[in-house]
Amino acid sequence: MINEQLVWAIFFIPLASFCLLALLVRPFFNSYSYISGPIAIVSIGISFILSLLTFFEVATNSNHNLVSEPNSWLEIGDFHFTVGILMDPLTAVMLVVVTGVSLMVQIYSMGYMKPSNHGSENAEHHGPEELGKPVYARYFAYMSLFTASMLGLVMAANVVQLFVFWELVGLCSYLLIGFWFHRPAAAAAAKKAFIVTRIGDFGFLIALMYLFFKTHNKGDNYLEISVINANLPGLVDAGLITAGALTLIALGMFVGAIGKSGQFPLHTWLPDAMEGPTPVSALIHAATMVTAGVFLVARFFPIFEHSPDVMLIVTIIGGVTAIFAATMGLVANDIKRVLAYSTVSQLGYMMLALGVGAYGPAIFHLFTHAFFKALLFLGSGSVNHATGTFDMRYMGGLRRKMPITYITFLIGSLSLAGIFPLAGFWSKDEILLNAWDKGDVASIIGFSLALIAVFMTAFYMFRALLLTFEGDFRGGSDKDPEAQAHGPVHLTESPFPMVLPLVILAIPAVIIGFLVNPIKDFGGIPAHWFTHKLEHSLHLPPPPAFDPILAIISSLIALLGILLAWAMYKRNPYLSPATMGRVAGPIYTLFLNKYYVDEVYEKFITGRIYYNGIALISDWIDRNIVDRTVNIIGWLGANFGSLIRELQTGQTQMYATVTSVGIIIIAAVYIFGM
Amino acid sequence: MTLTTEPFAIELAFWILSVCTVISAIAVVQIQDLFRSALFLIVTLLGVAGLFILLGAEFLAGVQLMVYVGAISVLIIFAILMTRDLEEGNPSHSFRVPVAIVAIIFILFAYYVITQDTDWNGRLISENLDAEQQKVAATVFFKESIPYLAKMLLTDFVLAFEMVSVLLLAAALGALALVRDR
Amino acid sequence: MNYADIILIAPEISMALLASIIIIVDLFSSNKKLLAPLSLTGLLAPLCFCIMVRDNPSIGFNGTVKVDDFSVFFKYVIILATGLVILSSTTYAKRFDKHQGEYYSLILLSATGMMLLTSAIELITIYIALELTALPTAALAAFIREKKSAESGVKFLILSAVSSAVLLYGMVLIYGFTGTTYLSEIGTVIANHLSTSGQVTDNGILLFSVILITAGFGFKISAVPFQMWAPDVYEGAPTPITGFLSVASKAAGFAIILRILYTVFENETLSSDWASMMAVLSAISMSVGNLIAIKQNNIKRMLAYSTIAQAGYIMVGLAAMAGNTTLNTSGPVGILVYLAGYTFTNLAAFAVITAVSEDSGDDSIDSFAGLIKKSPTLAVIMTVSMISLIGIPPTIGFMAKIYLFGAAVETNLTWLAIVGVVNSVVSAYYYLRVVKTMFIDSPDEKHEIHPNLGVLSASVIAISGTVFFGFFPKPIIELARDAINTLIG
Amino acid sequence: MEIPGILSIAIFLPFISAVIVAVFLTGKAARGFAVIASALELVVTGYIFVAHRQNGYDFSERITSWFPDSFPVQYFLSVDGISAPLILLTGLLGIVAIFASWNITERTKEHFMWLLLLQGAVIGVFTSMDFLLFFLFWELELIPMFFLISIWGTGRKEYSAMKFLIFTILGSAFMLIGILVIFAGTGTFDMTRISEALPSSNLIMPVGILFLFMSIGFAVKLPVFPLHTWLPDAHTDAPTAASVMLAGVLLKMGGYGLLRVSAGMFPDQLEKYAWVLALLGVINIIYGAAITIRQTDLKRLIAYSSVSHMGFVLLGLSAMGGVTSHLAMTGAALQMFTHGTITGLLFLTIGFIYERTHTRHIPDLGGLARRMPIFTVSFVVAGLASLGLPGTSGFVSEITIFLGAFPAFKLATIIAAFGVVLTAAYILWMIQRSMFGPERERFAQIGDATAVQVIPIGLLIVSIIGVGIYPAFVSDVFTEGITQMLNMTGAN
Amino acid sequence: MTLERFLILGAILFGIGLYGVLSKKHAIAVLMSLEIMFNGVNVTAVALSRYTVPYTVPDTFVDASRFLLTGHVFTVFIITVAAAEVALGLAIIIAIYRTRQSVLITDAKELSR
Repeated sequence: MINEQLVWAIFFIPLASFCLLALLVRPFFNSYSYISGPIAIVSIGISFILSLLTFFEVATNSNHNLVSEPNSWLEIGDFHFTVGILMDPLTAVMLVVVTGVSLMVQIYSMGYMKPSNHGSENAEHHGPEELGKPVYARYFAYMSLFTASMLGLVMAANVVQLFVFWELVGLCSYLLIGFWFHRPAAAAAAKKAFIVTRIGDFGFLIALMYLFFKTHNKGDNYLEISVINANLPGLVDAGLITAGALTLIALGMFVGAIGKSGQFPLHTWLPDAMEGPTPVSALIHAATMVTAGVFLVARFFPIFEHSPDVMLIVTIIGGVTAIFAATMGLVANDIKRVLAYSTVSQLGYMMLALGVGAYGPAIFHLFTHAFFKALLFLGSGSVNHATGTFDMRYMGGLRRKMPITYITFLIGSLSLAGIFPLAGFWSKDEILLNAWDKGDVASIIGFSLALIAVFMTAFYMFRALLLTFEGDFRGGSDKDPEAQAHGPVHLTESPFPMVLPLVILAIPAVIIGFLVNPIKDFGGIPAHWFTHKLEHSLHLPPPPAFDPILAIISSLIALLGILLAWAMYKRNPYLSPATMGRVAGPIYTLFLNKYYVDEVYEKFITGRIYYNGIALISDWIDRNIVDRTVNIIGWLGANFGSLIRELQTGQTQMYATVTSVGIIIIAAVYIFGM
Repeated sequence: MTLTTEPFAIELAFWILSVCTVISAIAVVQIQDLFRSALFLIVTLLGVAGLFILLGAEFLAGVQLMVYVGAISVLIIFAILMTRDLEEGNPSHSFRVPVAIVAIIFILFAYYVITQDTDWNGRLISENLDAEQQKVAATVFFKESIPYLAKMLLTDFVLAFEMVSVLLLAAALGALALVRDR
Repeated sequence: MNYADIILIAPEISMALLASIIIIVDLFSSNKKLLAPLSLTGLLAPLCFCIMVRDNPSIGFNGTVKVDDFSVFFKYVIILATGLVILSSTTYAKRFDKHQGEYYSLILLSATGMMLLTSAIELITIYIALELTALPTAALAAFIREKKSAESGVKFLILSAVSSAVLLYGMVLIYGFTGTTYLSEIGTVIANHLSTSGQVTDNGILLFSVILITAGFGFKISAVPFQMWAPDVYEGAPTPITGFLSVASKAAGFAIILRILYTVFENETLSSDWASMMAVLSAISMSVGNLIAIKQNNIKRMLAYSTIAQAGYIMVGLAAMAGNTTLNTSGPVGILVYLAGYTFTNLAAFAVITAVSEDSGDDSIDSFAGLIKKSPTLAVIMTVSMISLIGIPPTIGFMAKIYLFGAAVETNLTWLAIVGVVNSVVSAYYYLRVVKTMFIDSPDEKHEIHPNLGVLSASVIAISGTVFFGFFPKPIIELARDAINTLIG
Repeated sequence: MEIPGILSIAIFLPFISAVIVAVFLTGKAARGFAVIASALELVVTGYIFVAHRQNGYDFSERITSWFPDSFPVQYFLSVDGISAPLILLTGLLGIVAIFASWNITERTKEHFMWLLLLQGAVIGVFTSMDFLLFFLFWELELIPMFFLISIWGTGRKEYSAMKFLIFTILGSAFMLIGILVIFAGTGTFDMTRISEALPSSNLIMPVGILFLFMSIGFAVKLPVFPLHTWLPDAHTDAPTAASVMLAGVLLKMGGYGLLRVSAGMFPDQLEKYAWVLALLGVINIIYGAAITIRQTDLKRLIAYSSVSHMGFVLLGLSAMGGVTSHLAMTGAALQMFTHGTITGLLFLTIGFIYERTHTRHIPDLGGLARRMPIFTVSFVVAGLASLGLPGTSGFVSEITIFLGAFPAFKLATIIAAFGVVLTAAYILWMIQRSMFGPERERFAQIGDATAVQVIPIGLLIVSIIGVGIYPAFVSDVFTEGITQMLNMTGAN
Repeated sequence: MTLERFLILGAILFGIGLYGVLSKKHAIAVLMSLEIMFNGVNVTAVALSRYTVPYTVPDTFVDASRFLLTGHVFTVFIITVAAAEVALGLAIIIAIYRTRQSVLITDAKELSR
């Protein structure tokens, strides 16, 4: 029932929405910009429905993969770059995640971004009054473009096509982070996001070049993803390319993934990206785009599988990132930043999972995470809507004012913390199980780091929850010294378009863990149906059986974290945060300053080494050596004549003398010279 | 008279004339009084006329006397007298020494080329003509030089001859135009 | 001397007669306005005679002149130059008041000498023609009789006399060595001599005289190191005369040099020596001329230095004559094309300079400031002329340079071609300075310049030639090729 | 239908229009006429491109009797896959430049005259198949550009104009020698025959030197480090239209020359010295990008970015002879086309912004996005295209160059690919500093693009995005041309 | 030896004249020196005419005999031209004298560099 055209439509409908909004509504019908939201929502809604249909088609199809005929995009000589659709379970899952979360976020945005939401201003926007409407159309145009690009990314059948959309989602991220371009911080964050991810893309690009270099003469079109996955490992086995080459390709791709998914050491852009509108953070920087890195590794999993070295690196990076980000989340005061660190940390989990070979669990976590993290972000937006600030130090006591927000946020937090039986519990547990089960040194290290991260996650999430919703209200944007750019305080529950997505998203945050991938056959759903489906064609070793002990241990650790948070942030804490800060001392400072990584990057590498180093020297060389040489040559040319000109004294006899001497010299040369 | 042997008297005359010519030429360029150096120029020109006679060119000697000594020198002296009120004498440049060196080098150069670097034997009448031919040549030089010269001027070089008159016209025109009234 | 001989030099005769007629008219008529038109119309006579004699080329006057395509080519150039100079003198000459007749007839007489020079194939005739070329120009240089002009005249006269003494000395020596003054016979003797002795070593006098003759003609074409006179004389002389000197007398000089080269030095050994000397002098000439020109503020002086450089370019063609075993023709063809083009280009420039200096009263480059506003026509003409002098298309200057440098490359003188093109770049700097001044600098006072008909038509004709032959150089090239072919025989 | 003489029309239409503008028209009439003429020219060039693309017409025109047989210069025009897109580019940027000059008030008609002359000359360069004719147009283009910079420029305009001119003439001087040497060796100026004739001809200089001579002229134009310093000055001080033409078209003459002559006629030499090309390419890319970030003048910044971007052309050419040379060289050619439109748009936008703000000093700008949404969009689109974002034409050329050049020079390509990161850095930094941030008081009154200014911006954006989405439109033609060339040289 | 000594004499005269031309400040002195140079050339010409054989020896010497006097012809023309030159030179000197009140050629240096 689902055919190629309809799959294409999943991609093209949001794109059409973008074109409509960007080329027609924004420039010509800006006064009717309120139609932008519905246009975007309807288009994405259609996509969502089609995606669901596709998902079920793929889920029920024994063939698993629907590969379309590639369409030629660019042919140069013998080289063909094609575009097509690669439809396998991974794609299908991603389609659902992307369209689903996107749909929710768009609905949410209808309320969140609405110019006439309350008074003449929306929550985050304090610009000149006439600017409300343009923002609306522009916003939904970008969002549509993003959705389209993301869909294009997950559907790509060709690695170049994938790279194209890979970059395009980066563009949308750039545009949306910098959505409030009049705020220097937003503009800077947008730029940072783009450049840092570009460093990752540089790795991806090299992988691409290397891949092409190694395979362009090997018959098949090795730019097709299906061909790569099916044949490339075989080439290594056949000795046609070296294992090192494969490793390099995988490594390059992983560098791309590091950049996109905010893994250490390229994670710095993601917290800063919170300068974008909150729905954007929910969609792009939590649920979808940042998972593209994970998706990429998953997409080329056969390659990674054949490169144990890279798998090791993936494991380590994943584990390190998981805990590294979590530590920073412990001390952040901005609620969105807490969530952002949490996102980085959870992405680390997914990488870890991939690193230990747990392909299915990684995607499973991606799947569950998308929903509850989007929920959390939207919740933080809702909070912001009321308080006008994101700084948790100026919040508090919102539980009664905003019950729905509170409950959904609580669900999300519990899910994220991995509390039984919410979605997060199941997916995280799978990862820990796999890491433990793999049992080599790296996996155990990763496992340990992840386990510690579980504790931290629970702690910071409940820290955030308690600071935001419990206790007394601490003034919101009225008190926040940095809140000039934020909205006014009006402590009521958010409007319907914002609450609805919260409620809807809370449902999957609870149920999809068990329902989608139950540990036992459950009401017609086979055990581990989800992961099995995903891993079907990969011939992975059978997954380890559910280990209740491990589950209990991890749950206990999570509860411990919650307990500690409660102890520190309840109304009359047993442990005052300030005391803890003093006790932790330098570590606290280190966490608060994000390990000084930003400083190293911005001040040292960018500033000292590049801007005031290489660039300065190059500029100096250009001005003072290259250009000056030219000028000196010019000056010499212009002034050398003056020397000869000295002979031109105006004395007739001088001239005759010169001539005579000239004659004598010539004569001497010719008569004595021969 | 033959073309091969030189009587001693002629030899002597050559030396006297050439020494006189050279010395007076040097005087022309060295004497501090312009008027006197003009007179020495006349001596030089006369010396050259004498040399012409030695070389069997009586007609040229005559021309030399009439054109140079008679006309040019007088013209020069007139010019000197016209501009005499300046009392500038006949000074030399400050860089006369290097110039002298240049001139001496030139002379030495010419000397080297003429005597050392060139084989004249293949070109000399005395070496290359038989007696009969030398007799013809002697006739041309010493007996019939003026008719021969006239013939040449009016046949072979008639164009140059005519052109010289145009040249003189041009010179006269130019000179007249330049000394015109203000 | 017979009728055929007279016909042979009918162009020269008519030119000389024209000069006489001008004097006579000048003597009996008080209307000086007639003189220029009369001279111009009169020029048609030599022109017609040129066309006439072109059809039956021959040697005349007992072997002293040879009229062939080669000399006719130069005669065209000289008549053209003379006409343009006269045309652009129409206003200028008014300052000579009663003596305009002398002015025009001296130009014509000098042109007579030049035309004769292109035909002369005998040393004495050459010498007389050369003097006939030089003496009137000396008088013309001094013609304004104010300080600069008189100084320029005396410098020209003395230096040209010295150079002709040197030339004469060389001629006399070569006459003595070969026993003849006829170029073709000199060539034969030298060839015989060299074929028997096999080398030049014991014929020092031959080399010496060649060098002296080179020096004499080098003066004429203002090649380094015989160029010193040019800037001073060019600056001081009346502007049209400067143009005349830089174009016509240079063309005549090159004509006779080519003639001598082809008739005398057909021998391989000597001509390759000659060529290498020319190559070196050429390189030095262009470099010196261009480098000094950069610093000049007087436009005539600047063009004087540029003339030295241009002589250097043309000498590339001389150097390129003998690189191969047989005398190469594309070098000389290039020279002819270049000279023709240079005539158009440079005279256009001088016509404009005449008009501008007439207006501003001095010759500084600054007086060209804002010319585009004062007189767009003149500015455009000057610009095209400068572009042609640099050698940028679509001008004849470009085509001619291509031809010359191409000849150099063909004869393995690539280094010289490189020196040449680099020099062209250097020259762009100062030529464009003029252009820049005209187009960008603002004038001190803003009034329009209306050049009179004579100057205007001179410049327009000259520039039309520059551009037309820039697009379609074929006629000139073919004419030049015919000329060189007859020269080779 | 193959229209005869269309190439001559393409060349002489601007010339004749220029003459008409110069002689008969003034002020707004001149402007209007120039617009019509350049629109016609766009139609003509568009026709040439499309007809070549669809039907493979080469529109050869040949007059052999122009020069004497001994010096066989011909009037020989033709179009192939390498030149057809560049001709289209010239037509496109020609009309853009006219629109860019819309508000010129000083010496209006002269301005349009020079622009039209320039356009005609450049088209002449791209269509000439006779070496001397090629050189003729090559030099001819200098004069209009010299005047455009030195009359309507800003800052040290005279210095810059002179510098531009002297550099270019110096380069082309060597090229001239090269042409003459080739002629001396092969006896022909016919570019289509030289590549066959060269190997068997008796050259008077080592072919390596000849190759160097030919390439220097193009290297100056491209420009290649260290011959690039004319470019920042010329760009900075040129008026908008001149900058557009300079960056958009004139630099491409260098690339075109490298492709057509250095690669097409001296394949062996190019392969031999490919490492030099790769090295210089990398230096251009990295060094240019590094300098860029220090610039505070918008135009100077873009000028250096051109240096950087033209490095990719070199890199693409350096892959000649390798198995992926088709790809790399097509990439290089594409890069020329795309850079033409992209940098054209950047300069155009900067020019328009300058017209309103009277400054190009980046620290003085900022917060313009609110006031000028259209300019911001065009600036951002151009900037993103410049940093090689997919969906824009910049990406296509860069990725093809990378993929093509990597097998030949791995390290160089990797370093060059890192240049993409640097490009992103300076472009985004520039956009951020000049357009974004809080609105400034002193820009409160300035307005956005006028309808007339939207036309050129729109044209260029359409071409940038259009080629980005459907690159085959241009690349097919380039591919055909390059394949033909490579087959002819026997390199593949 | 006889030819050579005339030639050397001519060269010496030429050299002395050259020295005079190059070193004398007075314009008229320069003209006089020029005449010495021309005289040097004349001596050379006549001597060469007297001592060397004309071209076409030995086949048709009788025909060629009239060319024995070519040097003389040369000299005649040189003398004539020199006269014209001097006349013009003096005219220019007079002109320059009128403008500058000086006949020193070294004073005429307004045109320089």
